[in-house]
Amino acid sequence: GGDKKDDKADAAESGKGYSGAAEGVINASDAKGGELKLWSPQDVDYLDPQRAYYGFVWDIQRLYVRSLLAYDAKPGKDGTKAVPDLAEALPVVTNDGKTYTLKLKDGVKFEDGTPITSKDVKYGVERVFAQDVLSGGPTYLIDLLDQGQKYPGPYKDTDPDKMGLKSVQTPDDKTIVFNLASANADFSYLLAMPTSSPVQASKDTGATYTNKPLSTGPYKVESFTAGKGATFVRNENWDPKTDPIRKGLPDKVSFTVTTNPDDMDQRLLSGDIDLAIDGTGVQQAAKNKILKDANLKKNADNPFTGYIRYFAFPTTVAPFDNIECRKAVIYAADPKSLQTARGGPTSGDLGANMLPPGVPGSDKSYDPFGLTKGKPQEAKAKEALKACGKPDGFETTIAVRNNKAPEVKTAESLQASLAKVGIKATIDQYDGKLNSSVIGSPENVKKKGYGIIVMGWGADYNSGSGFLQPLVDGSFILPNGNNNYTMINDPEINGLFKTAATKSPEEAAPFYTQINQKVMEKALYLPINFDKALVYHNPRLTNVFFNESFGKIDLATVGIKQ
Amino acid sequence: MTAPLHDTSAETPAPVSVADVPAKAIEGRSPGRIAWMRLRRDKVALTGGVVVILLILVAIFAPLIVKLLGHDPNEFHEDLIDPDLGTPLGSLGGISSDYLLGVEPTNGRDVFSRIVYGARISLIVAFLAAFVSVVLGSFLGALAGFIGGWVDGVISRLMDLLLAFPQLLFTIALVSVVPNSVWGFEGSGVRMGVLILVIGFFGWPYIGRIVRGQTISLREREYVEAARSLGAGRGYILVKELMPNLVAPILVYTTLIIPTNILTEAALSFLGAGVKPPTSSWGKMLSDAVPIYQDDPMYMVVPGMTIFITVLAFNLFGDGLRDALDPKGS
Amino acid sequence: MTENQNNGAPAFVPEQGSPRDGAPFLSVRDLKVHFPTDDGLVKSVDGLSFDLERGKTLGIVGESGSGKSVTSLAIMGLHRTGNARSRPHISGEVVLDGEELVSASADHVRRLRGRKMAMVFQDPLSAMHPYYSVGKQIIEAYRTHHDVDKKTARTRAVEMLDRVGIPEPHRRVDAYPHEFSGGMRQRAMIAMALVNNPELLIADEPTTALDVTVQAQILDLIRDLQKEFGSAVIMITHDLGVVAEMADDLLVMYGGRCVERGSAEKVFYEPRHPYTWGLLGSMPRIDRDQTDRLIPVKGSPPSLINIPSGCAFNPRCPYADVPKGGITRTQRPELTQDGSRQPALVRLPHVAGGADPDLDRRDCAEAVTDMNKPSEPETLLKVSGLVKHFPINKGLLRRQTGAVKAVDGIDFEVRRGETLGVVGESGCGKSTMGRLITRLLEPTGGRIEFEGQDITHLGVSQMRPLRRDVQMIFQDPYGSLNPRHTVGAIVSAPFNLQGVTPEGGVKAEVQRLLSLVGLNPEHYNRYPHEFSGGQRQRIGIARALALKPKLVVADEPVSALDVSIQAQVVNLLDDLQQELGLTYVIIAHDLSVIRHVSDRIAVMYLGKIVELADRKSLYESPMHPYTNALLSAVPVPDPRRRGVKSGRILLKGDVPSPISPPPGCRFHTRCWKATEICKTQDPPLVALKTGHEVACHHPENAEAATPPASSPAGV
Amino acid sequence: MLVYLIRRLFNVAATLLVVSVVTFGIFFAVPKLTGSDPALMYAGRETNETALAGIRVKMGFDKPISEQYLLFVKGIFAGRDYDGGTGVTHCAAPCFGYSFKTEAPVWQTMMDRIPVTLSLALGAAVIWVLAGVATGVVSALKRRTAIDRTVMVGALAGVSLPIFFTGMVAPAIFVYSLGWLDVSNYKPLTEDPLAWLNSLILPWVTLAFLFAATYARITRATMLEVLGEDYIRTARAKGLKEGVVIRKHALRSTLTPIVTMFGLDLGGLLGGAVLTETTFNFQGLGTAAVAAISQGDLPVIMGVTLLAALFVVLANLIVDLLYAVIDPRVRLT
Ligand SMILES: Nc1ncnc2c1ncn2[C@@H]1O[C@H](COP(=O)(O)OP(=O)(O)OP(=O)(O)O)[C@@H](O)[C@H]1O
Ligand SMILES: Nc1ncnc2c1ncn2[C@@H]1O[C@H](COP(=O)(O)OP(=O)(O)OP(=O)(O)O)[C@@H](O)[C@H]1O
Ligand SMILES: [Mg+2]
Ligand SMILES: [Mg+2]
Repeated sequence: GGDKKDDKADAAESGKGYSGAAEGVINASDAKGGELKLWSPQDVDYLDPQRAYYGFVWDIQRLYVRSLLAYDAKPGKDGTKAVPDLAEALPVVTNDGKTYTLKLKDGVKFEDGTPITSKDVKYGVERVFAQDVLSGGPTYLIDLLDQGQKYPGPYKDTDPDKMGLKSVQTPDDKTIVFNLASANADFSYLLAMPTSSPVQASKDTGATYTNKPLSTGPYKVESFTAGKGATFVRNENWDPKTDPIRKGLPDKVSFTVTTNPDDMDQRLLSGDIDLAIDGTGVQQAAKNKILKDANLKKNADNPFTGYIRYFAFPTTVAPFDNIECRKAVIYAADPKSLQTARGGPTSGDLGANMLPPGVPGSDKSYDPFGLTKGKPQEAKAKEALKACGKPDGFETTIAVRNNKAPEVKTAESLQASLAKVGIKATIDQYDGKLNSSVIGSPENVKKKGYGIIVMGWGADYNSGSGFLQPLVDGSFILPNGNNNYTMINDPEINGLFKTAATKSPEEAAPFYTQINQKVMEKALYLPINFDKALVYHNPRLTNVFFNESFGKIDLATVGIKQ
Repeated sequence: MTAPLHDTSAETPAPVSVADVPAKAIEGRSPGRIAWMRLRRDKVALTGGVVVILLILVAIFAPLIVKLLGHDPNEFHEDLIDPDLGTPLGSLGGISSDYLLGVEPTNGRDVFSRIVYGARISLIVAFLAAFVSVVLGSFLGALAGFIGGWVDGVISRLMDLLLAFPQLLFTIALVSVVPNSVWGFEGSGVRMGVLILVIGFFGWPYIGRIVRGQTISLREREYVEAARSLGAGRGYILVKELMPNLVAPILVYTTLIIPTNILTEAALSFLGAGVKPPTSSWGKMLSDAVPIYQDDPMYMVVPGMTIFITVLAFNLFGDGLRDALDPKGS
Repeated sequence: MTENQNNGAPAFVPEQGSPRDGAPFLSVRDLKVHFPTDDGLVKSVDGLSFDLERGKTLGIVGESGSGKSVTSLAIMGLHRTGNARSRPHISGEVVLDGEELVSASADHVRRLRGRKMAMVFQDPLSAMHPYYSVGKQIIEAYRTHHDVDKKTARTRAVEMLDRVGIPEPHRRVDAYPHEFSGGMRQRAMIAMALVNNPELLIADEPTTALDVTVQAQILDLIRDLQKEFGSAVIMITHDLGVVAEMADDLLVMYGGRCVERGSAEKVFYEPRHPYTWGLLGSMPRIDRDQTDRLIPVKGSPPSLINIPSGCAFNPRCPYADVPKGGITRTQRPELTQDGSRQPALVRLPHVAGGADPDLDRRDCAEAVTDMNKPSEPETLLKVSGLVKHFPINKGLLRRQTGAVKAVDGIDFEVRRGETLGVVGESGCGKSTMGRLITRLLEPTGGRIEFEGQDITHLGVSQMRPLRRDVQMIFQDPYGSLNPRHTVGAIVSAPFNLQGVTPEGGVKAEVQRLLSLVGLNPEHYNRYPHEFSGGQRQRIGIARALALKPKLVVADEPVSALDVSIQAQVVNLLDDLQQELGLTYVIIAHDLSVIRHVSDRIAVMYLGKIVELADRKSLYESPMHPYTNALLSAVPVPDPRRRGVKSGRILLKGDVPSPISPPPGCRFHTRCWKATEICKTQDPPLVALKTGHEVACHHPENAEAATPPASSPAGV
Repeated sequence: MLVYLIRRLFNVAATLLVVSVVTFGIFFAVPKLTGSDPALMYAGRETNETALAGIRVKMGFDKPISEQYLLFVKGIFAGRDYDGGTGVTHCAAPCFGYSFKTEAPVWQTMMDRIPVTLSLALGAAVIWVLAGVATGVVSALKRRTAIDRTVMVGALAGVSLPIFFTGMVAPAIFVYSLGWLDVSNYKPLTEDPLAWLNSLILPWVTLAFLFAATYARITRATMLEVLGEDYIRTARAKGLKEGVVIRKHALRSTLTPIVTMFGLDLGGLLGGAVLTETTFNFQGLGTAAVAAISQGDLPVIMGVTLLAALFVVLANLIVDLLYAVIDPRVRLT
């Protein structure tokens, strides 16, 4: 689910690719040295690899966390591919796609010099299961690997070696075998997540591990203070020869949490600091400065963040059980207005469907409702209303998080547009921190009569299932923390997901195109935006490019001009 | 008996002693009338008063005014906004003959109508919260001061306690705790109700203290004693003897608590605990202006100055009223 | 100056017959002090002239607002300090020891202030800074004019405190003003004024806030110090008794002008101005058993903004229409000097012929009535063993640790139709007693019977019917009327509260009452603030009489009023008693007033009655030493008796605290006759002769008394 | 005196007790009644039952509310242990628990933020007292002159301007238009005194402007009253220079109500200058509280509320003690 990565993303408004970092590498260089100064208005959630969920933390973790696989440090589509990192090669998939076997490289070590074994990887995976202690991170591994065992995590493990998770085997110190219950083409992506990184059992400090996680990458954590920042220095036990992805150019990387984003922007523009690593883009004041100044503009990028902004129409709430009423809302909306509400073109392209660019199977031009024309279609809306049996409109409630200003603004925009066709929408701002129990509870949605829900979504990993399944697969409906707000449970769509799971990413893509179309035809969503951010970087940075897997400048290679 | 020796009134211009002069005006000049006369001479306070009345009229006739001079406050006009920058097209925040105070950045709503409608929120919240504070404060303050003893003890402690609470924080917290719909009421109405109750509730100890102090000092006056010596009970003394004398301080305090409430409401809206969108509110406009004020200063200036002028007007009027009602004043 | 009537030369004829050579020490010529206010120009002082020699005392008398204080402040140059905007216009001359002060630089005058001329103010509590110790304030005064170190100055301060009779000056020098009693504060004020040996001392009502006994101490002190320092003294007061005792010369002010000036004796014995007669006539006198009416000055003092053209006194003057010397009402009479009298006695030309003996008392004749008191008096109110203790709560748990024994066991009775006067020093429990018998306070002990009914512990509702019969008149004419009620509402409140509808309706009855007390019934709808002090007091009286009460308790009914107004009110009370057969309990600290109004008098000391006797007996042969001391302390408005008065008894110290009154006889700590028995045994109140009870082990004038055969408990 | 102090301290404790019970009740009990779960707030984001159960046990949310309150109080005085499954975390006294959001000890958070609020409040206080009292005195002395009118109009304007507006206008003028100052975040004094000063000047002036206006008004009114007192006339009658009369006699009395007000204002501000901190983006107690409220970070809300209340009641107490020092007539009983 993208909700967590997206926590801060909304504060950003964004533009167009001005220079190449969104398309290619700029300032390619191998020069070493210097201090890379990263700032962020948002603190890291956890440095602990099993607990981190913020996108920018995953980016930072490229400095000190290695997992079996990792996204390649390449611009464009290549960056979305998982390639071997600690593993010698891509997994060997056998048993009808249900068994994944990997071998570790030689010479990979923890920062204390201990060689990394397959047990350490398994232990890392097991830590994910200890949600009672180590909450916060993604739990896909539990879903796939628990297989009814109810494994409680290593702290409550009865196995003397704490190696009680049955579905993962370590026949020797180099080999690790994952046994899935059913085929899953996305498993490689999960292996590329920091959750699958090794942790030395003897060095595990449980909940406090986040303060000093043991490094496996080019840098190690020198200091970390919650709310303030961290510094990373070179890890002498990292062998660049084992690492085809990371360059490890700066001598030192500092991460500073600021509370004043405008101050941060100013430092950024003046060259004091290198990068706002949260990746949500500059604030309005700096944005306008950049857009007005060609010199600044050339150091700025306006990449897709991988997010989509949308309204969802729960079909359990009347009259949204009627497709015509849903269509009426879609037609009545003013896409341009919605885009402006989010911050204008720099904040995203008008979105017409539910698969953002970059996700395999997406088609940006697919526009069944003519949304990219950017105009409200009142006549069609009225027609739809008539067809729905509510020619004079109806009343409904828009649910919106109170802590996301642009979402509130889009809700207001929609409200204003709907009013023109006679639909009276009330805006209900709920406590954004509680969304898993407010809009995440179908029962509550029904009770409150939320006919329209404003949300944003980004995938944790770059596949059509990673993106779409939680939103539209009926089997993903949960009593709490639900993301399938429309409550669609269509056997056909569910079936398509099942089939796609057994295919390779390339083969699966057309299935997702199809799912996307099915969903759009049902008029379940009103997409607002394919999200973009206006990101400025210090011109002294080298090897700058956006990794599409994170939607952020890839820290694995960034260096400083000497 | 003591009739004047000589009736000198014919020749003596305005002697101080009324007894010696046959009554020309039988009607006495009540303290209220005197205050009003004094107030009428205070041009500054009158100006404040006129502005206050204008504001109230604006709030009452908001729909009419907007119909005549503005646009629907919730209508978007993106065509007036620079899509990249989000700022209004045109200079000075898009001020034009059509949009008297410009338009909102991002969505182009008519600032003028939003200010006009915002006056409703500000004034309703401020007045009703003042009403709550004044009713609670006068009642409990008078009770504490008049009865004394343990009643006073309990009420005074309560006031101390409330004053020890970090009020703004508590108000924000309470406002955000209260759910959206209460007893069938929904939306902005509920939020306003909560704002009124909470602001009003935290405001009463201030007036409570004043009224209590006044009551204690009035209680010792000889005319209270006189009433008692005529057989008056507590109720009579409180209602007939004390209350009329408490009216002046209460009135003054009311006019002075209203601007405070306006500021509090604006501050709460500013901090995100005010009324809900799309209802317009001055404080909300200011907080919306924060990220963009370097590019669109007008959007900050308009609500800021509106709040300023409103609060100033109430303060001027309240100050003048206080001077006019001050028994020591000349 | 745009005063057309006054632009000529100073009307004052320079004195030719001044006994001394050269210029006088202080010479004030045509002094004018005008305050510009929003309502107009307030001419507080409007052409005042006088002289004063070293070693002499000038008394300035006049009603409230006549400009006495403003004059003294003008001499001191104190109008010129502070904010420029609120400064008055001052013109004329003030020549002090050859130096003209009005035109001198402000800083020069400041240097003289406190050194050459000093001032003592009326209220010593508010006149001293509450945050600085008494010593500090004296030291500051000294060091301002003397370049000495703090130690020397402190020694000087202690010396001065000693000189003015503060006990233990070494210790008390560090005390704060609020820790001093009123008398001590005034002494400290005097010490502060005299610390630089000023040649001119101005005392503005230095004793008005004090008890008679303390007043006597202070007056003595000023006199002694004047002798010692040889300073010139200006004594400002409205109390003719005080001037008679102190002043060599006298200046009578009215409406910002001098209306009469001369030696004290001349002014007292040969007053020329009707206002001076009025003042003298309004005064109840301690030395005379005055059964006839007081002769009040009609009306109230003038507004200083619109001073009537002509003589300012004109509207109140009984002679205004008597043509004399061709002067019309609108002409302002000038001061003239009567060459035959030394020093100058100035008078009004149109009464140059002297007081008309017929006019003098022309409105009294009808008022001189026989006091037809019932011969066989029946008891209306009986009080026995009445006690009121106010608890003092202290400590962590606020437990009662003591009590103010405000009233501590008193017995008396009030007979129908009589007036019982209650006197005593401040704090002796008079008011508490009054509020007890009207049941505004709950007695701690004892018994109160009204018309034979025990009312000691009746509740509010049980008392209500009785409230008709017992009424109260209050001291403060400002505080006792609710400013938000009309006069009509105030006077009709008794009817509403008691649910009584008088014949002819409430309004008619209220109007009848208003005219009864001498107010215009048309003023029914006016508010209290539109009335003068005397008129307000009448409203209070009307309210008290509304229900035709049997007993009226009046707590200091006239002490807040000017003498002339006081006389009006006293007369009114007299008349009403006559007319309505009222019974009064009148509480006052002024023995002269009490003598004038009472049939019997109770003297209180520290919560006890020490003497209770009929008027004649008490004033002529007081038995209790305290009564004696009180009576002797009252200044008599008769300059001739100043020298003769030998028997003055000066009481030492202050009244002890009612929280822990002295054991035995409470007066023994201040009594010159006290013996051992007084310290241990509390003397009971016994009738030593008929109608004369006293609580003393060593009563005076006892030889004249025929001790009752038995019953030492008395009646 | 001692008795007085004991009683007052008892009052302070009682007030804090009630404040804590009410706050605890509102923020812990009420959500429970309305069905939202503190564990959910703690977890904050998408979460699962295992994680929630873990949180409940660790934070003690499974216990009855009264017991939770007692644990909370115990934590403040004696410290508290949290059993997090992997071992016991001890939170030393004074323990206000751990932030739901940052998981940092609340006490630590507050201690981190106190210097910010302290710098802001104290600096502004110095300015506003000096400026407010001085202008008030001048205004009173120059009563009804042009100076007086100007000052009073300015003061009234100051009282009527919302600080979140001046807080925006001031940087707009001084930073962006005139360029006299840099906009900057709070810098600790210990790190760089100059940067500290630079970062604080605008907030100080903005905050001080608001209060100075009030103080000028009150000072003027009190001063005028005091100047009419008899003892001022006495001081002049002694021949004191006007300056001495004003300084030693008039000002001294004028300051008494000012001291009271000052104590209470400062006490209130020390609990967090919410609006100023928000406007200037200072991470003080005020912003901590606001953020905590919007994030449902209950332990931080509790902590800051109690701390703020403590400041207020202590300020009250100190003011009363000070009063007795200033005014010898006041007896503490
Ligand atoms: N600062 C002032 N501004 C305006 N009027 C003033 C001022 N000071 C005094 N007056 C007026 O001057 C008149 C004389 O006042 P003053 O104090 O001299 O009277 P007084 O004879 O001392 O009376 P009292 O016996 O009551 O002390 C009064 O009417 C008073 O109202
Ligand atoms: N309500 C009260 N509580 C405590 N003490 C009181 C109260 N009322 C009066 N006292 C005290 O009782 C004593 C007698 O007071 P009371 O007012 O009767 O004196 P008084 O003779 O009328 O004096 P004065 O002449 O000053 O009016 C005084 O010491 C006073 O302080
Ligand atoms: Mg006077
Ligand atoms: Mg009394």
